[in-house]
Amino acid sequence: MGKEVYLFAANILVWVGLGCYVAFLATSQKRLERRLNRLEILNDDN
Amino acid sequence: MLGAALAVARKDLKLALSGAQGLVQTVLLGLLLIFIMSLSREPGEMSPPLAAAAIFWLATAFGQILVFNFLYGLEEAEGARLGLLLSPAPTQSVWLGKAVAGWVLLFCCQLVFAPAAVAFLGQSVAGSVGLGLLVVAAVDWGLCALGSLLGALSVGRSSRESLLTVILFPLLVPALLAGIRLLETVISGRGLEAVGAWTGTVVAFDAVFTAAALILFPFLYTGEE
Amino acid sequence: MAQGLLRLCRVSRFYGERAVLRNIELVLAPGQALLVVGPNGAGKSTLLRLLAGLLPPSEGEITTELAPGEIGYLGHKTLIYPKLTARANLAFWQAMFGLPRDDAPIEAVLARVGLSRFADEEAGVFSRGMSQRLSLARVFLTGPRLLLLDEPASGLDPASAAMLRREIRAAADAGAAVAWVSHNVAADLAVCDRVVLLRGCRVAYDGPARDFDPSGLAGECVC
Amino acid sequence: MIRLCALAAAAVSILAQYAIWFYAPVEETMGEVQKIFYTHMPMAWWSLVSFVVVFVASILYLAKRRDVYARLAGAAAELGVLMSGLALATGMCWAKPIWGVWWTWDPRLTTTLVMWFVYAAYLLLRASDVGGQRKDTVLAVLGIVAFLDVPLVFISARYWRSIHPAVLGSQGGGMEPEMWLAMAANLVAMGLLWLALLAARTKQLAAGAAVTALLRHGASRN
Repeated sequence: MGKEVYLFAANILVWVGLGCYVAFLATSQKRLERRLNRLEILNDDN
Repeated sequence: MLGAALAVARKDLKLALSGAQGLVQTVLLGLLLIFIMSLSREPGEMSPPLAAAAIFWLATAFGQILVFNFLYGLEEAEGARLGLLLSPAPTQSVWLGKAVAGWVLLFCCQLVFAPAAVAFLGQSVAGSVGLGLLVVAAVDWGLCALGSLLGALSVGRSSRESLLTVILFPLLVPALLAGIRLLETVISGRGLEAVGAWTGTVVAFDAVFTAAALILFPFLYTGEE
Repeated sequence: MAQGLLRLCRVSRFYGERAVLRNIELVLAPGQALLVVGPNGAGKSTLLRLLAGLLPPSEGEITTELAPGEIGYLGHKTLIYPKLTARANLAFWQAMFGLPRDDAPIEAVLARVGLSRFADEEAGVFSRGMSQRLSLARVFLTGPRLLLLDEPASGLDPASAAMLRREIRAAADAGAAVAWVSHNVAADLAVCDRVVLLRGCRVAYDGPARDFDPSGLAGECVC
Repeated sequence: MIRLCALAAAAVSILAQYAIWFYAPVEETMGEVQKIFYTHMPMAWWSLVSFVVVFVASILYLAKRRDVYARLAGAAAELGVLMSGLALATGMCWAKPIWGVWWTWDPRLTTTLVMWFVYAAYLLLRASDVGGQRKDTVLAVLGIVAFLDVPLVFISARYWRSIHPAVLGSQGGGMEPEMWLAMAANLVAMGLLWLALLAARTKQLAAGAAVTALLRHGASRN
């Protein structure tokens, strides 16, 4: 025990970090879609 | 180009020294920094030369931000940037003029910082003063070359000084490390065997960012807001 | 169309999502004073900056036969260093434009705009009208072939404004091209040769000044 | 293309994880901890590649003025900051058990940290209104200047240490073939993931710009 913890920690850190970035991509994608939707509604009105 | 650069430098120096406001602020901030840092040593104790050199360059780095914000702020106050851009002189002459003016102003500030560092941090200079001046001048040029390039960032409506600091400081790391090490050598009067490598770093830094600024400055300094 | 000093070919300019100018076609000819009018936000100032080469067009092309330094620009801001004297201001621009260091032309332009008495005072103490005169002196000092003026008469007293109009006319008669943004259409119409009306980001009228009917503008243009 | 890349990245990642935990032999002197190397190394590598991409894309943007390069630089800078940050974090996880300290003045570590600072500032400027209309140009200039700084930082960091001799020995010496394989698998896995993320983010930024353009032309119709 002891030193393996660091190995686990490092591995988890990496995947959490990458996961956070993917989550960030997903939220900005959602925001983009919302913007696009609003735009389509606007265009339908015309 | 040199003529126009000289005109810019002369005008900026005249404005900086006559108003004196920009310079006084810089000097005061630097002195304050050196004083506060001096609190880290026990009474009667000497700061190590390395620490003194680091504090000196820290004060210089902060001073540089103020100097270049001031120099580029001059052109923004009444929109003179547009006039500079419409003149037939190449845009780079503005960079060069500001860099030279900043270099002189920074050097003036350091003339105050140096005795302050000696007094507050309990230093005694063992090495040659002439060599020290040479070192400081060479490192200053690198700082000013980059400072003058990135100072142009603060033009237009978004003049956020804190942003300039956050990008400029990490970029200056090589020059500051070299400056600290060389100055420590001068202060402690130690052998100069290690100096060769650091001198090379300073020269490389100066050369790289002078060349980069000459190429890149016209992209930064335009009529757009 | 005649070959002009400066030519805009289907030029558009956007700020982010907003269009300021669309498909502008314009030719500036030497010796012609052009008055640019239009409601607020029609893109007049942007047009002037495009002409000066201070802004790149988002779309389209600008061709010019002017060399660098042959454009005189007078904007909303005065381009003056308030901490320098009037004379030192002009001397700086003289050096920037690569002109020989000489006091005679400086004295001449100061006399021309009526500032000789104040030559050695700091420009920061000048009133708006005096600053604008000094600005005009800076423009004349470099002898531009193209003069771009962005509401030069704003904040001027009637006498200064009249002086300004006289000088602009004189510059055009001497062979320079002048483009001039103004809100005071009634007074300026008499001095210029040609009018461009900008409305809704486009050129709504481009023609001789005598055929231009400013009455339609009433209410939207005069501020 | 992005989907394919992501799928491949997932597949190779599983393989790479297997390699870390079961396939690669345990190193004698450092024990299990040495395996951090397999996650640390690809991060450091691909972050450096990201910074090269920022540099090249910035030059191309200034030369060609095509928005796609600005977006590519932005996406690459994000990945570079993320991955160099993770490289630093995993590096610290390595340093603590092996060297006994969280941080040490190693030229590579220092360079990575300084670069992290530089590009984090770059991202900060990207999110701000710096430069107004010229923002992309300003950022392209910064992208170039930042990369020019990399070798200088590395050299100065190395000299700095050479005067104060290092307290610590160098990293593990000879590597067994299984170790090489495990490392290659991790490198490829991260590379594929990197490519997928870069492409996805660039595409997303392009989509955002397209919506902006739509708004622009929509406004003209009204």
